[in-house]
Amino acid sequence: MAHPPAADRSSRPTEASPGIPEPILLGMYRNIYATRRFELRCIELYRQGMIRGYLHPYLGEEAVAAGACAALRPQDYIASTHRGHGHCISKGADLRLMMAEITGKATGYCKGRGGSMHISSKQLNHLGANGIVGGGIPIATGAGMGIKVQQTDQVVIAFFSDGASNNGVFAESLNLAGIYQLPVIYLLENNHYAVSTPIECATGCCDLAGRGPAYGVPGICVDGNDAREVYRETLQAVARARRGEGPTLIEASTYRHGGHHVNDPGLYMNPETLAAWKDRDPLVLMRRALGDEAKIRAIEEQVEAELEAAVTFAAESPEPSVAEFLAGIQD
Amino acid sequence: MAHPPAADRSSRPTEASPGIPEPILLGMYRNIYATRRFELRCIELYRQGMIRGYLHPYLGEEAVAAGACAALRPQDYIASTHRGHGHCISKGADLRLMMAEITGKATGYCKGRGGSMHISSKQLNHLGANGIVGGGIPIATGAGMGIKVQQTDQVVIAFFSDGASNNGVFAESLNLAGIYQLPVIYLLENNHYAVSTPIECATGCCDLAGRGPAYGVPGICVDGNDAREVYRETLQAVARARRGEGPTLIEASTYRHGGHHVNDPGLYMNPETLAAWKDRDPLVLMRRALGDEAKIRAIEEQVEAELEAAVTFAAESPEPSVAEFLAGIQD
Amino acid sequence: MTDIMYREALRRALDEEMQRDPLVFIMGETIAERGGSYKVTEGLVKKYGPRRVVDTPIAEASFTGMAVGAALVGCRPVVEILFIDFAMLVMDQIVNQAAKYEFISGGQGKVPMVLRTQGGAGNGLAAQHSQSLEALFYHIPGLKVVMPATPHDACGLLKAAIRDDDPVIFIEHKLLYMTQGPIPDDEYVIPLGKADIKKPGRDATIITYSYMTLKCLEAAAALESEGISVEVVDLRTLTPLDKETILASVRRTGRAMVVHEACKRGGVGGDIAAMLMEEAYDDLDGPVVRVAGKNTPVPYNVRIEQACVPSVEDIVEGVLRML
Amino acid sequence: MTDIMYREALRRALDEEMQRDPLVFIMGETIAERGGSYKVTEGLVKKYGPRRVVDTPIAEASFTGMAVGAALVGCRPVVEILFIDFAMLVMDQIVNQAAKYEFISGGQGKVPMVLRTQGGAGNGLAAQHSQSLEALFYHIPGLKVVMPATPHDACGLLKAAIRDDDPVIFIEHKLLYMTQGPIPDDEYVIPLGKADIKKPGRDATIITYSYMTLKCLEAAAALESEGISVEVVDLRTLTPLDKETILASVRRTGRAMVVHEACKRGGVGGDIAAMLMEEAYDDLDGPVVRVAGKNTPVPYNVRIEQACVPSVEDIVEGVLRML
Ligand SMILES: Cc1ncc(C[n+]2csc(CCOP(=O)(O)OP(=O)(O)O)c2C)c(N)n1
Ligand SMILES: Cc1ncc(C[n+]2csc(CCOP(=O)(O)OP(=O)(O)O)c2C)c(N)n1
Ligand SMILES: [Mg+2]
Ligand SMILES: [Mg+2]
Repeated sequence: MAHPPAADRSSRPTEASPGIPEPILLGMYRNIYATRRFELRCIELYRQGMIRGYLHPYLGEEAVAAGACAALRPQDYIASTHRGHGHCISKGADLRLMMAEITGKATGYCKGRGGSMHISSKQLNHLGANGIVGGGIPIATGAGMGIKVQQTDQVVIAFFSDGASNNGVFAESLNLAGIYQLPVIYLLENNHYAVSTPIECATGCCDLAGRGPAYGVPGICVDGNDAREVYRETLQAVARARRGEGPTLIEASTYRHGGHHVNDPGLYMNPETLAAWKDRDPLVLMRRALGDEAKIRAIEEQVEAELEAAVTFAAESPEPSVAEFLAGIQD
Repeated sequence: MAHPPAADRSSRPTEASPGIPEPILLGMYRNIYATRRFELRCIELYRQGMIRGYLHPYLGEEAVAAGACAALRPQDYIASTHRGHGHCISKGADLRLMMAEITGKATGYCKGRGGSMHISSKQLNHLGANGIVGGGIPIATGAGMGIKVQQTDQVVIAFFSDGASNNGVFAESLNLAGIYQLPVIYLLENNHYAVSTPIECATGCCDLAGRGPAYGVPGICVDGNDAREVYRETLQAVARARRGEGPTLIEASTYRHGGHHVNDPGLYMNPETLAAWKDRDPLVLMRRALGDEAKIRAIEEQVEAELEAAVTFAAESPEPSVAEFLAGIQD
Repeated sequence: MTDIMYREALRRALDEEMQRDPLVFIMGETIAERGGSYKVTEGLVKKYGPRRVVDTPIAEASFTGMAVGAALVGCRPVVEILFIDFAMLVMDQIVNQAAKYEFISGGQGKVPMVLRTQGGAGNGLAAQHSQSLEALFYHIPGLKVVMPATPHDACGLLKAAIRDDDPVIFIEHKLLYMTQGPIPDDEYVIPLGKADIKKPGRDATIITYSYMTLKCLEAAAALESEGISVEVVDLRTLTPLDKETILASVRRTGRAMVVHEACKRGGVGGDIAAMLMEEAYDDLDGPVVRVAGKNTPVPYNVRIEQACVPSVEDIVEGVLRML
Repeated sequence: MTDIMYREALRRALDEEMQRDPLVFIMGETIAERGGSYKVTEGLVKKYGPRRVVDTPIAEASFTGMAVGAALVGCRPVVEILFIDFAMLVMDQIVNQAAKYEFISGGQGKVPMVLRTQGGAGNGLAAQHSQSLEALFYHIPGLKVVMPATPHDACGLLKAAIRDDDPVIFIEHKLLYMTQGPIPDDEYVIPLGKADIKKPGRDATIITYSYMTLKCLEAAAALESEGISVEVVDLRTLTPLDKETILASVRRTGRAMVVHEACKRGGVGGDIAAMLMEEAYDDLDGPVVRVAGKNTPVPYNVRIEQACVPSVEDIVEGVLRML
């Protein structure tokens, strides 16, 4: 299957960033870089046995979360997926608490009970990753409803990927958000695969953004490897949502830089297509756009330090107490 | 809410029937008339206590089932709904066995265990009415898959209404049928209401046929009160399906002539809109199209006789035996 | 005290809680203008407006999931699933999301939602509108399950369910909506997890809940006139289960029977019987008896429908078998 | 006899049945080229083509419903739901459609489908990928539930399940796929509804199934070395339940324990314990003991994960408590 990268289809200028303030650009770069490094480190830790269960790296897709979350305020909500580290980082997570969670420690966001697939943070208004594909979509929709009932101007982003868009809850939720004009942005990270199934084999119509209008919700496509483009479009959708003008479906086209999870070599992926996407690596694109080497280096050094601190914190943290755990169970 | 009848929107000639052989026209009229009379009789029997549970009359919608089933061969399948008498009759049901089932008698199609909401007939390849809104849609899709596995040229019609089209299984099933190019016709009977909820309140986009293309399935609209139009479009969809060219979504616009079920006066329906739809009564349209009074009368007399025989048969039939029923239960 | 109908008691609970707490809102199919199929929510949309009394399309999975999300951001949604049979469409949202969120999040988040639904046979509605499926929720850690039998309990428990911070499955019975009973004029709340001895007795304990409570009381009255004194314990809440009240009663009477309408196989009765054996074996004068629904889907025809669920005679017979 | 892995045994069953009967086909997520997440279906698409080995999108409810429809028109579909947790998405199709069709239709139609799925804790997959939910299916009339513990049983029972005319929920365990065991070289089928005494014994009966069978056998071996002789009855099929074998064993030993990984509350163990009390009260020398999973979602961290499910020590201790 050929999944040409977005650049080949996009007519937008991608190398300039008119109108985006530098702190935002730098913040997005920070999150892209932090996610990239975090994921690579997690893969190492997985190989060392410090991380168990499923680990689904967000490598290659970092710009989507970074761009989208840059359009949010801290009090806005997100709902995430099994491939959720990028969302969590871009929503402002403390890497120490994240790493502790992913390594199952008592000091983690969820006391080591959730792990990678269930990380959430009340403090960050991060409603949680989800082990059920599509599971976060109705929850995000409901968060939108809760906002409407409480009459605040918060918004919600539901992150999910192409595979989830073939599940019934996606259609139902779009439809519901359309009826109630909920402040929800449906951010479809089209990475062109659900495990090994290419999107062309999972639907007869690959225009996933087009499903929005079918349910009364505007649908747009963006280059998911360009954080600036994701940011701009999300910002508009967020503005509409805050004004009470309802939901938006944003399809961000992107690509995994590897297999579905840490143990999947992804041999079914066409190497040339993958190479073409890697040529448009979101990290490199963003670095190029920033230009300022010194600022870039400062960010990277800061991230490296944070990351090492996180790994150390996780390694030194205690496991959850079995006795305490058992004591908490009601018979 | 205003739901103008189809005639006001349709540009097709509706008073002539070029190309439809007379036996088919007469057959459609027979089924429309039989359904109309059957439903009215059921309402009487319900008031007399002979029918229990839920009874959802198909009054006003008769042309959809009559037109669609006229495009089928006996070995083709249908899956029906809680409002399913018309589908059952138009698929060729024996009114005696139907009436016996609906009155809960041992001689009914389902031995009195199913009733109106669950009537089915193996002999007619009628897969069943369904008490779960949308429940029949995946089942019909699977029947299409079974046909493909068995490599016959049968087709399936899934009947359902606008309410069901907002349920996730509709989107999922369309998508699945599109991928596998299954011989399934999705016949969306848009009667503009789900119980008392007008379709405008149940979705932000009332172009229900448009949901087909969003999942790679062609979608078309027809005047659901004109059996000839339903027949023609279904025939084309059936032909495509038999040729292996996959599914079609047909939205047939129609209207209930009363409330949701026998005990619902339907006061929420706009009387003028209802009157306009009644002006385009499918029975009257078809009668007019036929013209031949003698043939019409012959059909009607035949139906009346059948119906009376059915009521007598049902009344005289025994109830299921409690002992036999209990004996059949495994502990 | 005023006599009101079960459905009015539910409405009163919703009304009082919506009045008290602006974060309470309700969602479901045709619950607004139409007031719901069983008329529980009648009038509420007029009082609280369409922002808090929300009609939904037929998208059970997602609107139930919405309740989870709304609860997570601070609301107290009450969602209506018209028949418990349709709750099979929302199991993912209940079992995998609502029930697990607090645990998964390490206690960061709570899901204070109520899923109101309705089950049981008796109206000729056939196999997909007559099930008793509480056992499916009873088995899932993280859920509370409430099944009131009287208007009094319905009102007091629904208020407690709405105020509870955990997801509560609140199961009504279709034959109860029109039943009448006295309830206090002043506001009251009945704590979850407390069984109620609906009739004290000496010779045997019947443990039951929901509509079957009424049949058990009838059976107990019939037995009383024969000199047999049966205690009827109405669980009201299945989880948390009021073991204390059950065990105390059984220790007193020495004989126990569990009665429910749900199919016997895998029903809640087996769990309670096993618990009694584990915790009160020496106090039991004989095996715990289960009187429950037959292991069959419910048919449409009324005669065979009735044969599926325990009758007063079945209960009387069960008690006699025990003694 | 050849030693093969559980997952190979399953593959052999699928292969033989697809070979034998062109109406058998399989559906699921990434089961074709990828061979499924647990590699059960590897190689089958090459042999039988994409018409009979069908990759699906992530639309569990509808592709399971499709199996119902395909079964109704004469096929014998085998559908794979990767984790039993995800089966919560298909409950409507299983509970309301598949389980009820034959009954509702008055016996006109049968639904000869198999839903293959997989449960259990033990791989650090956390709360939404580690559940044991068989009790939810056990309670529903019209379903058969099969949970094999060995490669031998897996192959023979899957073949029987495919040939069975009723919907069968076939539940594998994630820790079993790589276990080895001998199976006959010649074709064989194991009838549904027959328990297997995996180890005979005198002093007590352990009733168990699926992965817990292995732990019970370990416990029995440990007890044997202390002179305590325990009989291990592997149910293999939960419905139909082989009461005969269970009762015969318990009547012999006088002591019974039920062991399962699923949460204790509302688990299958309660039903079996209650049944034993009802049917073998006088043969029991003490209460039936349940050793089962804790009433909690399964956490991610491996230490507390292990604390949720019965260990060999828990089983040994349970037996000692009984004697
Ligand atoms: C309901 C459900 N079905 C199946 C799975 C198994 N599964 C985990 S991830 C995945 C692929 C998801 O694809 P997509 O939605 O595109 O997300 P991506 O992995 O591309 O981020 C599948 C099938 C699941 N977790 N939940
Ligand atoms: C899953 C489910 N939800 C709700 C219901 C209750 N119910 C029965 S009929 C109906 C309305 C269905 O509307 P529509 O699909 O438009 O069919 P129509 O009645 O118009 O033929 C509803 C909500 C049900 N039977 N099943
Ligand atoms: Mg994807
Ligand atoms: Mg309708």
